[in-house]
Amino acid sequence: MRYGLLAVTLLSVALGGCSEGVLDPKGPIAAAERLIMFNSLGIMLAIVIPTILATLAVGFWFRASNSRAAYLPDFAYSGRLELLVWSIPAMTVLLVGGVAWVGAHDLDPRKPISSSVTPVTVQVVSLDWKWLFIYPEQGIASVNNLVVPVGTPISFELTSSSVMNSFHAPQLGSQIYTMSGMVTRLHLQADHLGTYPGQSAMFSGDGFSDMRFTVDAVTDNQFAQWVRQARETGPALDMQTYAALAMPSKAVAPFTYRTVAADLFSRIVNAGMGTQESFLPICSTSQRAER
Amino acid sequence: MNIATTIDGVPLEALHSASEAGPAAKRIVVAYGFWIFLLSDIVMFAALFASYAVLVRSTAGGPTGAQLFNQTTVAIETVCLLVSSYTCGLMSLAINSRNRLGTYLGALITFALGVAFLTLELREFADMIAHGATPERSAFLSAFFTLVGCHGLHVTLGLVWLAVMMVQVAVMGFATSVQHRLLCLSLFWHALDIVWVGVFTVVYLMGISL
Amino acid sequence: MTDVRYDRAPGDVPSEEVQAWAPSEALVYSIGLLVALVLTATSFWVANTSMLWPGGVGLGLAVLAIAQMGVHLVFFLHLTSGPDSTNNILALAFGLLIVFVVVVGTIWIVTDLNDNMLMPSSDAMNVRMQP
Amino acid sequence: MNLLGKLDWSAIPLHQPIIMGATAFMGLIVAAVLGFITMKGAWPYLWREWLTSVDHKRIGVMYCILALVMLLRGFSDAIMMRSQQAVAAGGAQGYLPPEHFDQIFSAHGTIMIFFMAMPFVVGLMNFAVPLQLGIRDVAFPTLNSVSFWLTAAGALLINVSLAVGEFSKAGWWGYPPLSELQYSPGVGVDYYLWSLQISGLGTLLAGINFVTTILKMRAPGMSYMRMPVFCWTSLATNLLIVAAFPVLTAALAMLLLDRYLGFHFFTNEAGGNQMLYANLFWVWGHPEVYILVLPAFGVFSEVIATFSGKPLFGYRSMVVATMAICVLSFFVWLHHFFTMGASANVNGFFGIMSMVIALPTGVKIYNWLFTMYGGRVRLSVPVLWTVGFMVTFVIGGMTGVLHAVPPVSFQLHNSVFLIAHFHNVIIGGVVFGAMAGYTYWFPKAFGFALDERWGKASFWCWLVGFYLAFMPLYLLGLMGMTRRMQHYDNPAWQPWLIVAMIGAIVILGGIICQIVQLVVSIRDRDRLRVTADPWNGRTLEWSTASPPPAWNFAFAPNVTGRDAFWTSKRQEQARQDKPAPARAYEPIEMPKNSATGFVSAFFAVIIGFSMIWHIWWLASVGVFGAFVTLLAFAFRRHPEFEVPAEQIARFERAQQSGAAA
Ligand code: HEA
Ligand code: HEA
Ligand code: CUA
Ligand SMILES: [Cu+2]
Repeated sequence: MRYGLLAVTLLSVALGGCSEGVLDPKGPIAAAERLIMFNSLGIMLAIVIPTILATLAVGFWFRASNSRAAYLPDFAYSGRLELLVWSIPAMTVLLVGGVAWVGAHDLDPRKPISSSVTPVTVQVVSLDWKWLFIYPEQGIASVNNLVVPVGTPISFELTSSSVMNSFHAPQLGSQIYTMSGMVTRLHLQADHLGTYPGQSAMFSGDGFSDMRFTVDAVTDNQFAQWVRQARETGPALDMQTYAALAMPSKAVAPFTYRTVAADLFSRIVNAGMGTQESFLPICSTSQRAER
Repeated sequence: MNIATTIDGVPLEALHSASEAGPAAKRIVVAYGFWIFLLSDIVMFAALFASYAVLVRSTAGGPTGAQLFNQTTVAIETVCLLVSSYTCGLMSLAINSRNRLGTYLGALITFALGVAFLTLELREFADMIAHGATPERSAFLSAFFTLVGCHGLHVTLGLVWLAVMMVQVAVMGFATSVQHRLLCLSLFWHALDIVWVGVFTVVYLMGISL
Repeated sequence: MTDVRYDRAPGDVPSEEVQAWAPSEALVYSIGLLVALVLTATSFWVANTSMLWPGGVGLGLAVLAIAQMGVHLVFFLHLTSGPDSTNNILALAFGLLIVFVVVVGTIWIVTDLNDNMLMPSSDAMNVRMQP
Repeated sequence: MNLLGKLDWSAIPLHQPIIMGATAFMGLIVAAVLGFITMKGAWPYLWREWLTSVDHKRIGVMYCILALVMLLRGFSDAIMMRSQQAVAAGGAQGYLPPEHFDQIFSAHGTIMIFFMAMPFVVGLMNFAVPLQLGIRDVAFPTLNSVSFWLTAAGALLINVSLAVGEFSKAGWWGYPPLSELQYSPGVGVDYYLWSLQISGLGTLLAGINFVTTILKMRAPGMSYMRMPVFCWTSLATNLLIVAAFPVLTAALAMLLLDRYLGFHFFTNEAGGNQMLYANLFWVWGHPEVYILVLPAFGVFSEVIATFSGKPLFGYRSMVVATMAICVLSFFVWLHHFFTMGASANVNGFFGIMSMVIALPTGVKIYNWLFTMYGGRVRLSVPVLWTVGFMVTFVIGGMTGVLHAVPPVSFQLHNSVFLIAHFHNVIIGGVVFGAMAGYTYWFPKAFGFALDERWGKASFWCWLVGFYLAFMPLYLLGLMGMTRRMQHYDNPAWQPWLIVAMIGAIVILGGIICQIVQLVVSIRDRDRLRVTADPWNGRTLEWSTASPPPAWNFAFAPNVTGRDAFWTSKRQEQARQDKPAPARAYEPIEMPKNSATGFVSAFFAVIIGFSMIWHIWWLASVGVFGAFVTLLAFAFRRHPEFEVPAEQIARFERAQQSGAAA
């Protein structure tokens, strides 16, 4: 346990200066996940640390050169120990397993966050290699910059224009894959004002490392203002501009679209399903072919 | 029931338990090894079946199984394969009694039935492709051609193997190694039949009735 | 190598002496063929008749197929539950377990995923998932 | 019609200095080795005694050599990744452009798993299992040689991709649609697919061979409950190979069909389903990690019992645990894609099943612990690897269980925390196990031991290097760093990545120590010469000469108890009489050498290479050649030869007088 404390101290020192990542949650989902992680870790450390210490101690004490150690050449079976050896890990597994089961249900990405505030819907499209965020209720869209009102549940619908990606803003919580022709669901919420990094967590090709976005958690007023501003500036997102956007490009600086074609998201999804009505000759092929 | 108390007239207690008797005879080792191979092959088919089951509805607006499959062909194919399994069994009996003529005869009929099966299957494929139902048309058709085609490929390999074995019988007679291989071949042939039961049930019959 | 009798190769025809009481091998094969043909015919009938409750047809076909596979194993592959075949049966059981896990697991997982990937608002996804 | 398919001069990356440098370096080494062999006139010897050998011991040694060479290749990839990430912070791009970096991590993962870890454990099994079972060879010796050469063929192909064309840039999983023709039009993914298909076939055949050997070929008296634990874990591993590899074969074949014939299994169009590939890949992928680690568990079991001078504690529960892991490993695969969007019930089920594996694994740890308890533990090199493993693996296993909690995986999936987890279990488990087995059985294979001091130095470098290289990754993962990053923004990560690079360099020190150890030991082999039983062993391999004769045992050993050799040593002591009365030696039938394996692998390389480059005619030549090779094998008249009794008697006499002297 002393070592456990030491480890925890070291860990906190190491992370003290750092203000990002999984250990610094800014929303209820990420906070719950961190708690679950610490709890599971604690449960397991309670058995793992003694195991490590015992291994070292037994190995050291019974070294051949130690004449004080007992020699029990026939000690090869003990029913009592066997039982102990099977049941202690079993208890641990039972405990952590329970956490896993309850956690999987409580934090199911599909499950809406219960709140009195009406949620904001954001449709996410992963493109080669940038993120498109469509705000259907506001009728605007934004690239590589997700702006959300603080304290409001965000309901995500996610898809991909080409290959698989994973939408992940560690300080808000769960990631989820984006896949062409399919819609995944995710519910997150930011509780603190601030700007948080986001990324793709599923390798998607040459521009992957630049496939970052920022999450701006702002007040309701600021959000409304941002929406107003967006409505006034930037290009319109229709089929043509979307086709241009879908062409592969790296490290795109954030910008916004003033309007969005009403059914754009579902048409992107349908295009990915390869049905006849597919509307876009999106050919990222030629751009990807390098030789 | 007898078998549980004596083996070849020797009471069980007098024998070593199999697990302590030392290395098994070559025939057993060979056949057992092949048995393990067959099981692994069946696991591969399991993956193909699972993929088919998952993709069966992904027709992408293209033709469905119910529109494509012809039950009469499938029924004839099934009978061909079943009877060939039977003649293959009779062939192994002929081999056990060192009966060359019987062996050749059994092999010939088995071969002919196998060819008949393949011809029918290829005609079915050609027909579908002619109607635009190619494997490139939809995920469903990809899975269909792969699953059924993989079985057909196995049948083809079985036929080649059978032909080679007949040459071996002609050249080397019923040498032990030849016998072992023939035993494996008949195992292979029967296993193909078992896979086919899965194919006609899952692909064709469930395809038209569900 | 020691000669071991207490063990049998899969698919092997048991030696003549032990099986003196048993039906001749050709007869075994013939019975197998007959039963298999009957089962096949039943399967085709089940798939085509309108006399059966449609909901049960799939299940019926599956049971018939499993029965037929069993017939093949017993009559053509000469699998028995005798002590001389323990290893063969164990290997088969392991294989079947894996087949079961792969097929059922895959169908379970991918269907569940498919169901979760539909468009929340429109029915567009149905185009893809259900013909 | 182009006779050479897609192949032309542009396939050779002349404009990329790093690749060309690496290629030239490898070419030089190969040329030097080949030149050395030619100079020594060793080709006939090599061909007779090694390349066409069907002796399981020789094949085992060749597997290990292949593994060690591939370790070097995999390691150079690792060093490149570590140094790239150490510098590419903020706006910096480092020295590896993305298209190069992407090939490196894909190649590193593929090579390490398939061509380093797999050959290593298969090699150890090849060497030790027949000896431990007290038999002359595996069930199908020629097939064994085919297996090895097919693995080598796959390894060759994947290394050819360095010089001709490119390697896959889709990671070691090759997830579609990224790996589909549309998004990876080059030949890289084809290299990946064909080298895995070819070596996978070899692995599958090896699995069949070993299952049959272990179940049907044990020495008289060796009942299941008397088998050494290494044989048990090998049985479990090979059952997993036989059951899991066909699924990988099927999945890769579907991807091949997509790429070559325009099928739509996993494409974005026409109803393809990319989730199906992920599913099938991990149906194989999770059992694969136990395929790797179970033989290592077996090695540790042998080592810890031998060097503690005690029987293994809890043999029965060890066996039960092994088989439990074997079966359970097929019920957990979804834990690799908790974040794909399955329902909570599905995620919860697979999460719990994953944790259940911690139970039998834990039992193993405690049994090793109690084996040391009350023992006289000689702290020599194999034991150091074992204790190092026990400490390290428990940490890696714990972070694995952490990943198995779905909400935790939602955050840590694909982070470098995951990278740390699996290097923690693979290096701490598989590589340490391979090293322990290598040191443990080396004297048996070559008749002289490895130098202890260099071995200890190597161990400490590896241990310290490992912690330095991968503990920072745990932290970085928590700080939100995801995997496969060619460069990154956050400057706070850089110090830790530099530490990680230093760790990799310390590991390099360990590798160098190991190479020095090998050289020093060969130089001092007369000093290090050992008898048949240098460690006071417990299992049958220590009852025959070091190195063992081609026929392993002059007489089939008669096994009367667990720890067969130990039991018989004790009985002899008790009897206190002269060596057992001399028995008349009998001639022994042995399989003849065969070029089948080498030649069929040659054709496999031709098939693979020409398929990759779409040279259809050459592929048909390859298929035809392989078929003819098989025919030639089938029509062999006298596949066996007899070792005369006098030769055996002479060997045994020389052995005894050598031991007496
Ligand atoms: C040899 C290889 C090996 C081994 C042995 C393991 C062992 C385990 N692994 Fe690991 N794993 C990998 C190799 C391995 N893994 C690889 C290569 C990947 C990633 C591939 C990729 O994405 O590229 C991976 C990824 C991976 C994931 C996916 C993470 C993600 O993608 O998000 C998960 C999730 O559950 C996981 C879990 C486990 C578990 C529960 C074990 C368990 O078996 C561990 C059991 C052991 C112990 C727990 C320690 C000893 C036990 C005790 C002392 C008893 C008491 C303790 C407890 C009860 C907690 N592994
Ligand atoms: C068996 C598996 C294995 C092993 C041993 C290793 C070993 C190492 N790995 Fe590897 N790694 C993987 C499997 C493995 N890795 C996989 C599957 C991936 C994922 C790929 C993907 O993303 O698709 C990965 C990814 C991966 C990454 C990418 C991380 C990212 O995506 O951001 C990095 C980064 O540095 C890394 C580093 C290392 C290092 C420093 C080692 C070092 O520990 C290297 C150690 C050196 C050796 C193992 C060789 C030493 C020994 C000898 C040469 C023997 C000497 C000779 C005699 C005895 C005669 N690994
Ligand atoms: Cu996933 Cu439709
Ligand atoms: Cu896993």
